[in-house]
Amino acid sequence: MAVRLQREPFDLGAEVARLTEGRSDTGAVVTFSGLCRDRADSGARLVSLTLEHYPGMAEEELSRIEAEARSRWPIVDALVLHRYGRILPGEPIVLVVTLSPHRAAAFEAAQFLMDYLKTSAPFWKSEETDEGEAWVASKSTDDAAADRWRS
Amino acid sequence: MAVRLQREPFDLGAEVARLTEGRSDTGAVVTFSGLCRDRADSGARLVSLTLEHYPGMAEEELSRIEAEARSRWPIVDALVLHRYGRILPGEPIVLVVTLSPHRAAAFEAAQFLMDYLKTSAPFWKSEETDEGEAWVASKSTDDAAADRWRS
Amino acid sequence: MKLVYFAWVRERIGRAEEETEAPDDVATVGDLVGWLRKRGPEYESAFATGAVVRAAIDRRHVKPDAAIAGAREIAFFPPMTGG
Amino acid sequence: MKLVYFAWVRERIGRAEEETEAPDDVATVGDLVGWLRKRGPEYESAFATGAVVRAAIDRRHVKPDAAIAGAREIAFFPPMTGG
Repeated sequence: MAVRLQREPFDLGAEVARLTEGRSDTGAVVTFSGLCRDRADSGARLVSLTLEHYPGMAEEELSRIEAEARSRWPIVDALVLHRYGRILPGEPIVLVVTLSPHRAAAFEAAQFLMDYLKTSAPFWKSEETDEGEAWVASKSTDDAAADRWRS
Repeated sequence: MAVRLQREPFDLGAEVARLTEGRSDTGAVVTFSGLCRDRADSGARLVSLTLEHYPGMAEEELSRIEAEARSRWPIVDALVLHRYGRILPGEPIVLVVTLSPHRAAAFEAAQFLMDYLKTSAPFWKSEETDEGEAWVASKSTDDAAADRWRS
Repeated sequence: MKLVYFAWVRERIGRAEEETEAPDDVATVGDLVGWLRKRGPEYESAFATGAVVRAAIDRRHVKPDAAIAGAREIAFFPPMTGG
Repeated sequence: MKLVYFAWVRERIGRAEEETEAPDDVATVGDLVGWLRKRGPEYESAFATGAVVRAAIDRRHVKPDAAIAGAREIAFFPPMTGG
Protein backbone atom coordinates (compact mmCIF):
# COMPACT_ATOMS: atom_id res chain seq x y z
CA MET A 1 0.00 0.00 0.00
CA ALA A 2 1.44 3.34 -0.94
CA VAL A 3 0.57 6.99 -1.33
CA ARG A 4 2.82 9.27 -3.33
CA LEU A 5 2.93 12.96 -4.21
CA GLN A 6 5.18 14.15 -6.97
CA ARG A 7 5.72 17.03 -9.34
CA GLU A 8 6.80 14.88 -12.30
CA PRO A 9 4.54 12.94 -14.69
CA PHE A 10 4.25 9.21 -13.93
CA ASP A 11 4.35 6.12 -16.08
CA LEU A 12 1.25 3.91 -15.77
CA GLY A 13 2.92 0.75 -17.11
CA ALA A 14 5.95 1.09 -14.82
CA GLU A 15 3.78 1.70 -11.74
CA VAL A 16 1.57 -1.32 -12.41
CA ALA A 17 4.58 -3.51 -13.25
CA ARG A 18 6.16 -2.58 -9.90
CA LEU A 19 2.97 -3.53 -8.04
CA THR A 20 2.35 -6.84 -9.82
CA GLU A 21 5.94 -8.04 -10.22
CA GLY A 22 6.70 -11.35 -8.56
CA ARG A 23 3.17 -11.91 -7.30
CA SER A 24 0.62 -14.32 -8.74
CA ASP A 25 -2.12 -14.14 -6.09
CA THR A 26 -3.85 -11.25 -7.84
CA GLY A 27 -6.62 -11.94 -10.32
CA ALA A 28 -7.63 -8.35 -10.93
CA VAL A 29 -5.84 -5.03 -11.40
CA VAL A 30 -7.88 -1.86 -11.92
CA THR A 31 -6.27 1.47 -12.73
CA PHE A 32 -7.75 4.93 -12.97
CA SER A 33 -5.76 7.71 -14.61
CA GLY A 34 -7.05 11.25 -14.47
CA LEU A 35 -5.72 13.30 -17.37
CA CYS A 36 -5.55 17.04 -17.91
CA ARG A 37 -8.10 18.00 -20.58
CA ASP A 38 -7.59 20.72 -23.18
CA ARG A 39 -10.71 22.65 -22.18
CA ALA A 40 -11.29 24.66 -19.02
CA ASP A 41 -14.62 24.33 -17.19
CA SER A 42 -15.63 27.57 -18.94
CA GLY A 43 -15.09 25.95 -22.33
CA ALA A 44 -12.03 28.10 -23.07
CA ARG A 45 -8.89 26.44 -24.39
CA LEU A 46 -6.71 25.37 -21.48
CA VAL A 47 -3.05 26.44 -21.45
CA SER A 48 -2.15 24.68 -18.20
CA LEU A 49 -3.40 23.52 -14.82
CA THR A 50 -1.64 24.36 -11.58
CA LEU A 51 -2.28 22.11 -8.63
CA GLU A 52 -1.79 23.54 -5.16
CA HIS A 53 -1.78 21.14 -2.22
CA TYR A 54 -1.50 21.18 1.57
CA PRO A 55 1.86 19.51 2.20
CA GLY A 56 1.65 17.01 5.01
CA MET A 57 -2.14 16.87 5.14
CA ALA A 58 -2.35 15.73 1.50
CA GLU A 59 -0.25 12.62 2.22
CA GLU A 60 -2.05 11.97 5.50
CA GLU A 61 -5.52 12.34 4.00
CA LEU A 62 -4.69 10.06 1.05
CA SER A 63 -3.35 7.48 3.52
CA ARG A 64 -6.56 7.69 5.54
CA ILE A 65 -8.65 7.19 2.39
CA GLU A 66 -6.51 4.23 1.39
CA ALA A 67 -6.81 2.65 4.84
CA GLU A 68 -10.58 3.04 4.61
CA ALA A 69 -10.63 1.30 1.20
CA ARG A 70 -8.50 -1.52 2.59
CA SER A 71 -10.90 -2.02 5.48
CA ARG A 72 -13.88 -2.28 3.12
CA TRP A 73 -12.52 -4.48 0.31
CA PRO A 74 -10.05 -7.40 0.06
CA ILE A 75 -7.27 -5.39 -1.52
CA VAL A 76 -3.85 -7.06 -1.71
CA ASP A 77 -2.11 -3.85 -2.75
CA ALA A 78 -2.94 -0.34 -3.87
CA LEU A 79 -1.30 2.86 -5.02
CA VAL A 80 -2.57 6.43 -4.91
CA LEU A 81 -0.34 8.87 -6.76
CA HIS A 82 -1.14 12.56 -7.12
CA ARG A 83 0.83 15.25 -8.91
CA TYR A 84 1.15 18.88 -7.91
CA GLY A 85 2.55 21.94 -9.66
CA ARG A 86 2.08 22.81 -13.32
CA ILE A 87 0.39 20.26 -15.60
CA LEU A 88 -0.16 20.51 -19.34
CA PRO A 89 -3.15 19.26 -21.40
CA GLY A 90 -2.84 15.53 -22.07
CA GLU A 91 -0.62 14.94 -19.05
CA PRO A 92 -1.68 12.68 -16.18
CA ILE A 93 -2.76 14.26 -12.87
CA VAL A 94 -3.71 11.34 -10.67
CA LEU A 95 -3.33 7.55 -10.65
CA VAL A 96 -5.16 4.99 -8.56
CA VAL A 97 -4.29 1.29 -8.80
CA THR A 98 -6.00 -1.53 -6.91
CA LEU A 99 -5.03 -5.21 -6.84
CA SER A 100 -7.46 -7.83 -5.60
CA PRO A 101 -8.21 -11.51 -6.09
CA HIS A 102 -11.66 -10.42 -7.36
CA ARG A 103 -12.60 -7.96 -10.04
CA ALA A 104 -15.65 -6.45 -8.30
CA ALA A 105 -13.52 -5.53 -5.28
CA ALA A 106 -10.77 -4.04 -7.44
CA PHE A 107 -13.30 -1.92 -9.38
CA GLU A 108 -15.23 -0.74 -6.33
CA ALA A 109 -12.14 0.10 -4.29
CA ALA A 110 -10.68 2.14 -7.18
CA GLN A 111 -13.95 4.06 -7.59
CA PHE A 112 -14.16 4.66 -3.86
CA LEU A 113 -10.57 5.94 -3.74
CA MET A 114 -11.24 8.37 -6.59
CA ASP A 115 -14.59 9.57 -5.21
CA TYR A 116 -13.13 10.25 -1.77
CA LEU A 117 -9.91 11.71 -3.10
CA LYS A 118 -11.88 14.21 -5.19
CA THR A 119 -13.81 15.56 -2.22
CA SER A 120 -11.43 15.18 0.71
CA ALA A 121 -7.80 15.26 -0.43
CA PRO A 122 -6.50 18.84 -0.04
CA PHE A 123 -5.67 19.76 -3.63
CA TRP A 124 -6.88 22.79 -5.57
CA LYS A 125 -6.77 23.31 -9.32
CA SER A 126 -6.20 26.64 -10.99
CA GLU A 127 -6.84 26.84 -14.74
CA GLU A 128 -4.81 29.06 -17.03
CA THR A 129 -6.62 29.92 -20.27
CA ASP A 130 -6.33 32.66 -22.89
CA GLU A 131 -8.73 34.61 -20.67
CA GLY A 132 -6.54 34.43 -17.58
CA GLU A 133 -6.25 32.26 -14.47
CA ALA A 134 -9.16 31.01 -12.39
CA TRP A 135 -9.69 28.58 -9.53
CA VAL A 136 -11.75 25.54 -10.47
CA ALA A 137 -15.09 25.37 -8.65
CA SER A 138 -15.91 22.15 -6.84
CA LYS A 139 -18.59 19.99 -8.41
CA SER A 140 -21.76 18.86 -6.68
CA THR A 141 -21.54 15.62 -8.71
CA ASP A 142 -18.28 14.87 -6.90
CA ASP A 143 -19.96 15.32 -3.52
CA ALA A 144 -22.77 13.04 -4.65
CA ALA A 145 -20.27 10.42 -5.84
CA ALA A 146 -18.54 10.44 -2.45
CA ASP A 147 -21.84 10.41 -0.57
CA ARG A 148 -22.96 7.11 -2.06
CA TRP A 149 -20.28 5.26 -0.05
CA ARG A 150 -21.67 6.55 3.26
CA SER A 151 -24.08 4.04 4.74
CA MET B 1 -12.56 1.29 -30.70
CA ALA B 2 -10.81 -2.00 -31.04
CA VAL B 3 -11.07 -5.66 -30.18
CA ARG B 4 -8.01 -7.87 -30.34
CA LEU B 5 -7.24 -11.55 -29.85
CA GLN B 6 -3.66 -12.67 -29.45
CA ARG B 7 -1.55 -15.51 -28.17
CA GLU B 8 1.25 -13.31 -26.79
CA PRO B 9 1.25 -11.41 -23.49
CA PHE B 10 0.45 -7.71 -23.78
CA ASP B 11 1.94 -4.58 -22.29
CA LEU B 12 -0.53 -2.45 -20.34
CA GLY B 13 1.52 0.75 -20.52
CA ALA B 14 2.08 0.47 -24.26
CA GLU B 15 -1.61 -0.22 -24.96
CA VAL B 16 -2.78 2.76 -22.91
CA ALA B 17 -0.09 5.02 -24.39
CA ARG B 18 -1.28 4.10 -27.88
CA LEU B 19 -4.90 4.96 -26.98
CA THR B 20 -4.16 8.26 -25.25
CA GLU B 21 -1.35 9.55 -27.46
CA GLY B 22 -2.04 12.84 -29.16
CA ARG B 23 -5.43 13.33 -27.58
CA SER B 24 -6.30 15.69 -24.75
CA ASP B 25 -10.11 15.41 -24.71
CA THR B 26 -10.07 12.50 -22.27
CA GLY B 27 -10.31 13.16 -18.57
CA ALA B 28 -10.53 9.55 -17.45
CA VAL B 29 -8.84 6.29 -18.40
CA VAL B 30 -9.86 3.08 -16.63
CA THR B 31 -8.08 -0.21 -17.20
CA PHE B 32 -8.90 -3.71 -16.02
CA SER B 33 -6.26 -6.42 -16.27
CA GLY B 34 -7.20 -9.99 -15.51
CA LEU B 35 -4.17 -11.99 -14.38
CA CYS B 36 -3.60 -15.73 -14.16
CA ARG B 37 -3.52 -16.70 -10.49
CA ASP B 38 -1.27 -19.39 -9.02
CA ARG B 39 -4.16 -21.42 -7.58
CA ALA B 40 -6.73 -23.48 -9.45
CA ASP B 41 -10.38 -23.24 -8.42
CA SER B 42 -9.81 -26.49 -6.51
CA GLY B 43 -7.10 -24.80 -4.44
CA ALA B 44 -4.35 -26.90 -6.09
CA ARG B 45 -1.21 -25.14 -7.30
CA LEU B 46 -1.71 -24.05 -10.91
CA VAL B 47 0.89 -25.03 -13.49
CA SER B 48 -0.79 -23.28 -16.43
CA LEU B 49 -4.08 -22.18 -17.95
CA THR B 50 -5.06 -23.00 -21.51
CA LEU B 51 -7.64 -20.78 -23.15
CA GLU B 52 -9.69 -22.23 -25.99
CA HIS B 53 -11.79 -19.85 -28.06
CA TYR B 54 -14.25 -19.92 -30.95
CA PRO B 55 -12.33 -18.17 -33.76
CA GLY B 56 -14.52 -15.69 -35.59
CA MET B 57 -17.29 -15.64 -33.02
CA ALA B 58 -14.93 -14.49 -30.25
CA GLU B 59 -14.01 -11.34 -32.19
CA GLU B 60 -17.61 -10.74 -33.28
CA GLU B 61 -19.03 -11.18 -29.79
CA LEU B 62 -16.41 -8.87 -28.24
CA SER B 63 -17.24 -6.27 -30.91
CA ARG B 64 -20.95 -6.59 -30.09
CA ILE B 65 -20.24 -6.11 -26.37
CA GLU B 66 -18.08 -3.09 -27.13
CA ALA B 67 -20.75 -1.53 -29.37
CA GLU B 68 -23.27 -2.01 -26.57
CA ALA B 69 -20.96 -0.26 -24.08
CA ARG B 70 -20.46 2.58 -26.54
CA SER B 71 -24.22 3.01 -26.92
CA ARG B 72 -24.70 3.23 -23.16
CA TRP B 73 -21.81 5.48 -22.07
CA PRO B 74 -19.96 8.48 -23.60
CA ILE B 75 -16.81 6.53 -24.43
CA VAL B 76 -14.29 8.28 -26.68
CA ASP B 77 -12.24 5.12 -27.19
CA ALA B 78 -11.97 1.60 -25.84
CA LEU B 79 -9.91 -1.55 -26.19
CA VAL B 80 -10.82 -5.15 -25.42
CA LEU B 81 -7.86 -7.51 -25.69
CA HIS B 82 -8.11 -11.22 -24.90
CA ARG B 83 -5.39 -13.85 -25.04
CA TYR B 84 -5.77 -17.48 -26.02
CA GLY B 85 -3.48 -20.51 -25.79
CA ARG B 86 -1.23 -21.36 -22.84
CA ILE B 87 -0.90 -18.82 -20.03
CA LEU B 88 1.34 -19.05 -16.97
CA PRO B 89 0.62 -17.85 -13.39
CA GLY B 90 1.23 -14.12 -13.06
CA GLU B 91 0.69 -13.51 -16.78
CA PRO B 92 -2.14 -11.28 -18.05
CA ILE B 93 -5.20 -12.90 -19.67
CA VAL B 94 -7.47 -10.03 -20.57
CA LEU B 95 -7.31 -6.24 -20.80
CA VAL B 96 -10.14 -3.74 -20.99
CA VAL B 97 -9.43 -0.01 -21.39
CA THR B 98 -12.04 2.75 -21.51
CA LEU B 99 -11.48 6.44 -22.22
CA SER B 100 -14.13 9.00 -21.37
CA PRO B 101 -14.41 12.67 -20.45
CA HIS B 102 -15.95 11.51 -17.16
CA ARG B 103 -14.69 9.04 -14.60
CA ALA B 104 -18.04 7.46 -13.72
CA ALA B 105 -18.64 6.56 -17.38
CA ALA B 106 -15.12 5.15 -17.77
CA PHE B 107 -15.52 3.00 -14.63
CA GLU B 108 -19.00 1.74 -15.47
CA ALA B 109 -18.21 0.95 -19.09
CA ALA B 110 -15.11 -1.03 -18.07
CA GLN B 111 -17.11 -3.03 -15.52
CA PHE B 112 -19.86 -3.65 -18.03
CA LEU B 113 -17.35 -4.86 -20.65
CA MET B 114 -15.78 -7.29 -18.18
CA ASP B 115 -19.10 -8.58 -16.82
CA TYR B 116 -20.46 -9.24 -20.31
CA LEU B 117 -17.20 -10.60 -21.65
CA LYS B 118 -17.08 -13.13 -18.78
CA THR B 119 -20.51 -14.56 -19.57
CA SER B 120 -20.86 -14.16 -23.32
CA ALA B 121 -17.47 -14.15 -25.07
CA PRO B 122 -16.74 -17.69 -26.30
CA PHE B 123 -13.61 -18.55 -24.32
CA TRP B 124 -13.06 -21.62 -22.13
CA LYS B 125 -10.34 -22.10 -19.53
CA SER B 126 -8.69 -25.39 -18.77
CA GLU B 127 -6.51 -25.59 -15.65
CA GLU B 128 -3.40 -27.72 -15.45
CA THR B 129 -2.41 -28.61 -11.87
CA ASP B 130 -0.28 -31.31 -10.24
CA GLU B 131 -3.50 -33.35 -10.18
CA GLY B 132 -4.11 -33.15 -13.93
CA GLU B 133 -6.14 -31.01 -16.32
CA ALA B 134 -9.71 -29.84 -15.76
CA TRP B 135 -12.15 -27.43 -17.41
CA VAL B 136 -13.02 -24.44 -15.25
CA ALA B 137 -16.69 -24.37 -14.22
CA SER B 138 -18.62 -21.18 -14.90
CA LYS B 139 -19.48 -19.07 -11.85
CA SER B 140 -22.98 -18.03 -10.87
CA THR B 141 -21.46 -14.79 -9.52
CA ASP B 142 -20.43 -13.96 -13.09
CA ASP B 143 -24.00 -14.48 -14.32
CA ALA B 144 -25.26 -12.25 -11.52
CA ALA B 145 -22.70 -9.58 -12.40
CA ALA B 146 -23.84 -9.55 -16.03
CA ASP B 147 -27.52 -9.62 -15.06
CA ARG B 148 -27.33 -6.33 -13.16
CA TRP B 149 -26.86 -4.44 -16.46
CA ARG B 150 -30.16 -5.76 -17.85
CA SER B 151 -32.94 -3.33 -17.16
CA MET C 1 -24.92 -27.72 -42.07
CA LYS C 2 -21.67 -27.54 -40.14
CA LEU C 3 -21.59 -28.43 -36.44
CA VAL C 4 -18.70 -27.18 -34.30
CA TYR C 5 -17.88 -28.15 -30.73
CA PHE C 6 -15.73 -26.53 -28.05
CA ALA C 7 -14.11 -27.38 -24.70
CA TRP C 8 -15.58 -30.44 -22.95
CA VAL C 9 -18.39 -30.76 -25.50
CA ARG C 10 -15.68 -31.22 -28.14
CA GLU C 11 -13.79 -33.67 -25.95
CA ARG C 12 -16.84 -35.82 -25.20
CA ILE C 13 -17.98 -35.97 -28.81
CA GLY C 14 -14.42 -36.66 -29.88
CA ARG C 15 -14.23 -34.18 -32.74
CA ALA C 16 -14.09 -30.41 -33.27
CA GLU C 17 -16.51 -30.24 -36.22
CA GLU C 18 -18.57 -32.22 -38.66
CA GLU C 19 -20.97 -31.79 -41.57
CA THR C 20 -24.46 -33.14 -41.01
CA GLU C 21 -28.00 -33.04 -42.40
CA ALA C 22 -30.78 -33.38 -39.86
CA PRO C 23 -34.22 -34.77 -40.79
CA ASP C 24 -36.95 -32.26 -41.70
CA ASP C 25 -38.74 -32.61 -38.36
CA VAL C 26 -35.66 -31.25 -36.56
CA ALA C 27 -36.72 -27.59 -36.49
CA THR C 28 -35.02 -26.03 -33.44
CA VAL C 29 -31.70 -26.18 -31.63
CA GLY C 30 -33.46 -28.21 -28.93
CA ASP C 31 -34.73 -30.68 -31.57
CA LEU C 32 -31.20 -30.95 -32.96
CA VAL C 33 -29.77 -31.80 -29.52
CA GLY C 34 -32.43 -34.48 -29.07
CA TRP C 35 -31.63 -35.95 -32.48
CA LEU C 36 -27.84 -35.86 -31.88
CA ARG C 37 -28.20 -37.65 -28.51
CA LYS C 38 -29.59 -40.69 -30.32
CA ARG C 39 -26.57 -40.93 -32.61
CA GLY C 40 -24.27 -42.54 -30.05
CA PRO C 41 -22.89 -42.59 -26.51
CA GLU C 42 -20.43 -39.77 -27.23
CA TYR C 43 -23.31 -37.42 -28.08
CA GLU C 44 -25.38 -38.80 -25.22
CA SER C 45 -22.49 -37.97 -22.87
CA ALA C 46 -21.99 -34.47 -24.27
CA PHE C 47 -25.69 -33.55 -24.17
CA ALA C 48 -26.70 -35.61 -21.10
CA THR C 49 -29.59 -34.32 -19.05
CA GLY C 50 -28.14 -31.91 -16.50
CA ALA C 51 -25.17 -31.03 -18.65
CA VAL C 52 -25.43 -27.33 -19.45
CA VAL C 53 -24.64 -26.85 -23.13
CA ARG C 54 -24.96 -23.50 -24.89
CA ALA C 55 -25.49 -22.99 -28.61
CA ALA C 56 -24.71 -20.41 -31.28
CA ILE C 57 -26.08 -20.18 -34.82
CA ASP C 58 -23.77 -18.49 -37.29
CA ARG C 59 -21.70 -17.07 -34.43
CA ARG C 60 -24.56 -15.62 -32.40
CA HIS C 61 -25.80 -16.99 -29.09
CA VAL C 62 -29.23 -18.63 -29.31
CA LYS C 63 -31.72 -20.34 -26.99
CA PRO C 64 -32.92 -23.95 -27.44
CA ASP C 65 -36.12 -22.76 -29.18
CA ALA C 66 -34.18 -21.01 -31.97
CA ALA C 67 -35.04 -22.26 -35.47
CA ILE C 68 -32.16 -23.87 -37.35
CA ALA C 69 -33.56 -23.37 -40.86
CA GLY C 70 -30.97 -21.65 -43.03
CA ALA C 71 -28.15 -22.06 -40.47
CA ARG C 72 -24.69 -22.55 -41.97
CA GLU C 73 -22.82 -23.22 -38.71
CA ILE C 74 -24.21 -24.37 -35.38
CA ALA C 75 -21.89 -24.42 -32.37
CA PHE C 76 -22.26 -26.23 -29.06
CA PHE C 77 -20.14 -25.39 -26.03
CA PRO C 78 -20.17 -25.16 -22.23
CA PRO C 79 -20.95 -21.89 -20.43
CA MET C 80 -18.15 -19.44 -21.13
CA THR C 81 -15.26 -19.06 -18.69
CA GLY C 82 -13.04 -16.44 -20.30
CA GLY C 83 -11.90 -13.12 -18.93
CA MET D 1 -1.54 28.90 17.01
CA LYS D 2 -0.56 28.76 13.36
CA LEU D 3 -3.13 29.59 10.68
CA VAL D 4 -2.54 28.37 7.11
CA TYR D 5 -4.49 29.31 3.99
CA PHE D 6 -4.78 27.72 0.56
CA ALA D 7 -6.00 28.56 -2.96
CA TRP D 8 -8.34 31.57 -3.14
CA VAL D 9 -8.56 31.84 0.64
CA ARG D 10 -4.79 32.40 0.63
CA GLU D 11 -5.04 34.88 -2.24
CA ARG D 12 -7.80 36.92 -0.64
CA ILE D 13 -6.08 37.10 2.75
CA GLY D 14 -2.81 37.87 1.02
CA ARG D 15 -0.59 35.45 2.93
CA ALA D 16 -0.05 31.69 3.19
CA GLU D 17 0.30 31.49 6.96
CA GLU D 18 0.49 33.48 10.17
CA GLU D 19 0.82 33.04 13.92
CA THR D 20 -2.09 34.31 15.98
CA GLU D 21 -3.65 34.14 19.43
CA ALA D 22 -7.43 34.36 19.57
CA PRO D 23 -9.26 35.68 22.65
CA ASP D 24 -10.51 33.15 25.18
CA ASP D 25 -14.13 33.41 24.05
CA VAL D 26 -13.17 32.08 20.60
CA ALA D 27 -13.87 28.41 21.26
CA THR D 28 -14.74 26.84 17.91
CA VAL D 29 -13.66 27.04 14.28
CA GLY D 30 -16.85 28.99 13.60
CA ASP D 31 -15.98 31.46 16.39
CA LEU D 32 -12.50 31.83 14.90
CA VAL D 33 -13.90 32.65 11.48
CA GLY D 34 -16.18 35.28 13.04
CA TRP D 35 -13.26 36.81 14.90
CA LEU D 36 -10.98 36.81 11.82
CA ARG D 37 -13.64 38.56 9.70
CA LYS D 38 -13.44 41.56 11.98
CA ARG D 39 -9.69 41.90 11.49
CA GLY D 40 -9.88 43.53 8.06
CA PRO D 41 -11.38 43.57 4.58
CA GLU D 42 -9.03 40.81 3.33
CA TYR D 43 -10.45 38.41 5.96
CA GLU D 44 -13.96 39.71 5.37
CA SER D 45 -13.52 38.92 1.67
CA ALA D 46 -12.11 35.43 2.29
CA PHE D 47 -14.78 34.45 4.81
CA ALA D 48 -17.69 36.43 3.35
CA THR D 49 -21.18 35.09 3.92
CA GLY D 50 -21.86 32.69 1.08
CA ALA D 51 -18.20 31.84 0.50
CA VAL D 52 -17.75 28.16 1.24
CA VAL D 53 -14.59 27.75 3.28
CA ARG D 54 -13.50 24.43 4.76
CA ALA D 55 -11.26 23.96 7.77
CA ALA D 56 -8.77 21.44 9.12
CA ILE D 57 -7.27 21.23 12.60
CA ASP D 58 -3.85 19.64 12.74
CA ARG D 59 -4.34 18.22 9.24
CA ARG D 60 -7.76 16.67 9.77
CA HIS D 61 -11.00 17.97 8.28
CA VAL D 62 -13.32 19.54 10.85
CA LYS D 63 -16.76 21.16 10.95
CA PRO D 64 -17.40 24.74 12.15
CA ASP D 65 -18.43 23.49 15.61
CA ALA D 66 -15.04 21.82 16.24
CA ALA D 67 -13.23 23.10 19.35
CA ILE D 68 -9.91 24.81 18.67
CA ALA D 69 -8.44 24.32 22.17
CA GLY D 70 -5.03 22.67 21.88
CA ALA D 71 -4.82 23.12 18.10
CA ARG D 72 -1.31 23.69 16.74
CA GLU D 73 -2.28 24.38 13.12
CA ILE D 74 -5.64 25.46 11.73
CA ALA D 75 -6.09 25.52 7.94
CA PHE D 76 -8.71 27.28 5.86
CA PHE D 77 -9.30 26.46 2.20
CA PRO D 78 -11.99 26.19 -0.51
CA PRO D 79 -13.73 22.88 -1.25
CA MET D 80 -11.17 20.47 -2.72
CA THR D 81 -10.80 20.15 -6.50
CA GLY D 82 -8.02 17.59 -6.90
CA GLY D 83 -8.12 14.28 -8.72
